Amino acid sequence: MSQIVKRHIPHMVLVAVAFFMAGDTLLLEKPYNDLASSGTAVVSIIGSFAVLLSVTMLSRLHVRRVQRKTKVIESSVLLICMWVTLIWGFFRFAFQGVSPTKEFAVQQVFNAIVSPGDSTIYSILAFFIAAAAYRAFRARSVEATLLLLAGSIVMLGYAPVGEMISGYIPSLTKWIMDVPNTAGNRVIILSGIIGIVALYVRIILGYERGWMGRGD
Amino acid sequence: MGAIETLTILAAAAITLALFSYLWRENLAYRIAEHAYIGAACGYGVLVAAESAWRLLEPRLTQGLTYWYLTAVIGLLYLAFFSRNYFWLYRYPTAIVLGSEIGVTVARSLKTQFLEQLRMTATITFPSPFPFPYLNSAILAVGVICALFYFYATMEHRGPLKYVSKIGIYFLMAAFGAAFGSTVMARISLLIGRLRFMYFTDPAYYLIPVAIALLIVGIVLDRRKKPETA
Amino acid sequence: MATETKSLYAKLQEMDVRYVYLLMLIVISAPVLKPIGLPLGTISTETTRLYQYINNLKSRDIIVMEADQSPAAAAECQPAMVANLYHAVSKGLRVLFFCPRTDAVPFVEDAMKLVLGASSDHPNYGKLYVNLGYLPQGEIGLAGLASNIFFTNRDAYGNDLRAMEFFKDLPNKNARDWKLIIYYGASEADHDVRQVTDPYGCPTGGGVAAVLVTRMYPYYPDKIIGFQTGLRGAAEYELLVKRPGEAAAGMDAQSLGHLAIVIMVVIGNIGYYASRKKPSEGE
Amino acid sequence: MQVKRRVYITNVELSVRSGYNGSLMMFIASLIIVSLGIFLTIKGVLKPKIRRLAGIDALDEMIGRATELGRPVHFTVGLGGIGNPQVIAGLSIARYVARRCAELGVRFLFTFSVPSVQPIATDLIKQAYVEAGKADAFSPDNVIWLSDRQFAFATGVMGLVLREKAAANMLLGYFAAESLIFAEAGYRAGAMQIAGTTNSYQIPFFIVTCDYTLISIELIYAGAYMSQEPRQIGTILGQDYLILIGLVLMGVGAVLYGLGIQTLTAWLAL
Repeated sequence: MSQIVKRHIPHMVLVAVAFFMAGDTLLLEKPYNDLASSGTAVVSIIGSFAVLLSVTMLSRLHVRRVQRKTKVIESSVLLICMWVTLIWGFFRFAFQGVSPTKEFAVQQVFNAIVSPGDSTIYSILAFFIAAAAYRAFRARSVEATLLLLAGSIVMLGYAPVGEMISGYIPSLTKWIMDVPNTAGNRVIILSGIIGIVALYVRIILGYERGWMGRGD
Repeated sequence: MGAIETLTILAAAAITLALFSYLWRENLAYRIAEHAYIGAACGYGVLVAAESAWRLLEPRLTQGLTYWYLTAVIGLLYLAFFSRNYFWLYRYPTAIVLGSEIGVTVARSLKTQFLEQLRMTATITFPSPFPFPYLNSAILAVGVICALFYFYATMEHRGPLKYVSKIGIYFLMAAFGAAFGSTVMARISLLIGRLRFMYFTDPAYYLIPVAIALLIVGIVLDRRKKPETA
Repeated sequence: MATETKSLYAKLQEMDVRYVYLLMLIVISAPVLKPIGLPLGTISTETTRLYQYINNLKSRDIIVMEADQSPAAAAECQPAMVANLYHAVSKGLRVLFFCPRTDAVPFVEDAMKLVLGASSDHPNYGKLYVNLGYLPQGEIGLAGLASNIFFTNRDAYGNDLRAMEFFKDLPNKNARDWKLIIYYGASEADHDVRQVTDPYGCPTGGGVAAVLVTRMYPYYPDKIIGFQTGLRGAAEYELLVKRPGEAAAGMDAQSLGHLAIVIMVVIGNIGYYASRKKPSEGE
Repeated sequence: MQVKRRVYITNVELSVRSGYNGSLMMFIASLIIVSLGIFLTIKGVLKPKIRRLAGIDALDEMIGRATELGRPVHFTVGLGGIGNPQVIAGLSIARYVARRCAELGVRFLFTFSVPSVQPIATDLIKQAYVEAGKADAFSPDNVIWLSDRQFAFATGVMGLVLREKAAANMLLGYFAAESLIFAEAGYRAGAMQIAGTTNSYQIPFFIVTCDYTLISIELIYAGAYMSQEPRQIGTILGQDYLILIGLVLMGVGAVLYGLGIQTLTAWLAL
């Protein structure tokens, strides 16, 4: 009995939902498509509840750190930044109907911390990529040499300086992008979808149980 | 410009510098900025998620479709995870989310990512200035076929097949090199954007010294502390 | 045993990455502070094709701009959006904006203010330009918009779409009326091809982060008619519409940065070969 | 304008979305083909031998090194939610790694970005500890949600890997621009690294910076490869049949197209 409720019914729910949504993409029947479009709304609503779990776990982790007096400053900064934003934004949204994306204080937090954080971490990549290129672009084998050559030519080809070095670099770049690059990317796309189909069949048939967590 | 805006820009500059300080080494200023960033991003993210879920739910509830409250009930099943005996209830929302993803992705991707890709490989001719467009199409088709064969898993790649998969991996590597090169461009553009902010934003130029001072304080504090155990 | 040259090569091999970081900072900062003004060179086919496509559209044709740039990616995509909008405005096209992510909303405002001088209070707003604002649920939202142009009912400022002149003379009220959808952002443009190009035949264009271009080529030129490659593509487009802006100014730093990396790669390889050959000769 | 094509299934009439006829057939066909692969393997008709995946074979070595150094193992599935196939593939590898870590007494740190991964991951890792007989060594604090915002997550991982001095850094799942941030942090922490994703424009960074890389499909079938169960191996056989179909369609299609016969290519666009 317990096995049925714990394992088999969730699995059947998964299979039913999967075929239902696949049918919506492929078929054109008005009432069916309308039902499926409500279905996607249901899924989005359900999915967003998982955040409760994670906020609880994250808060618990950092409250414990503060209690144990390890990394007190960092953890309290995190808790304050999270809960002040959350409580104020939620209060304004739930009781005064102000959308969090338009709420002044929440927007200031966004502009002062989140947005510069995003762009800084993104731009730190410029340093990392230079270091990775310097460290790892070595002509060790034919494969590595091809990687290195294609990378360097494309790099030069995209910057105005490439054309100043040699008139052939831009057209060589274009050829690399048009032919080997298209081929390589197409294969990654193709092989990805083939693997994914096989994985999904595995899930539908119930062999892959990673998504169910523990064994019982 | 109001005091709050100035303060915002000061905070933004401080966060930028503190996060950049990671490049030198992991330090207290970085850790504080990191935790502030994670905290604020979580708070903001949860608010946005809550709002968009409510925007989906609200119009249905105002129409009197009260059974839509069931979605909230199913969503709350995630919290059963904290229970010792009923933890398995979380599998129901998971099954619904995963199932819908499977259905949507597979059916759509089979067209765009499988059939259309096959067709375009077989037919493409380039709108480009190169001589021999058909030669390039042929090279492309050979490349795709060889590289796809590289992923054929249940057969040893021996004899002539070894060369096929070798050619395939060469094409893949050239593609990866191209991706690397073009990404370098992307990253440098972003850095340019960030440096512009640091150099040219209105109050930033006189606030930067303040931010640098904060950073130095952070580093000094960090130096005075004993190195942490792993 | 350890000669002077060998230790230099070995040093080059094991150089602290922080020197690389410092070099990059200097090389990129210098031209940002003091531009050199290198010429841009040949304009790529991808950008030209997009330009020509937009240039051949008739006045009042509809193009849709999908702003998906996060604050992080905006440095690359925003200049392209501004340049395209400028071109569309000068051609008298109708432009419909929407954003699949919340933090892209301000960038649409910025672009409209920069090009038109005003956003919702511009006299042609509602006639030629409509901003739908945030469209939730990503791909599913786009599918909804493509099948029914009144999907959201209201624009970003709460005005009723059905009352707007913009939508008066549309025959199909779906993506068949669109002439082009341009994606600005740093994730895959596959979903536009899936939801708009394949079902409705409206081609896709792009002003994408350069990371993404390799992913655009498998669909180019059939589904994606042309695109701008990051900041360089934007600079090219600025040149085509004769309106030099932010992107053109960034290309100097781009050039020096790339050159520095390539030189470092070359030095690294020389070091690698030199330090590898030495022991084998000794044996 | 919309051309409706009709499909008759007994007496139910269904209209297929225009342009999706090929997909419908391919959808049904791929289900049948993969099932065929499984059937043939379970019945023992074919005994497919899977090509070695160097990265997966090296997992034990990486965990062993972490044991010797007394430093933790870090594993992340990246940005994807539970609906993402790459995350599911990553989780089935995580289960194995967690069990080995529990057996050898190495700390196992797991990070993820989308909250829906939380219950599954915690449960899975707990179970792995139970299987290793070390149930009390499991701490839910080692399964860490950092943020669902891409770069906040990346900052968190970057800090964590360097602070904890991870000896092995395993990046198996869905990654976008933060791939290089993780790999670079792992390098600076002196970790051995393995990475895998199907995201074509992030693979180059993994190839350049990591010791082992699982490219695209290799990540997806790694779980089946490790399990060695015939029915899981069977799906690999099935997926190879799909590859074979792709190869044949492309090859024949290109030759026919070159000869001026466009029937097959037109049929693919159906």
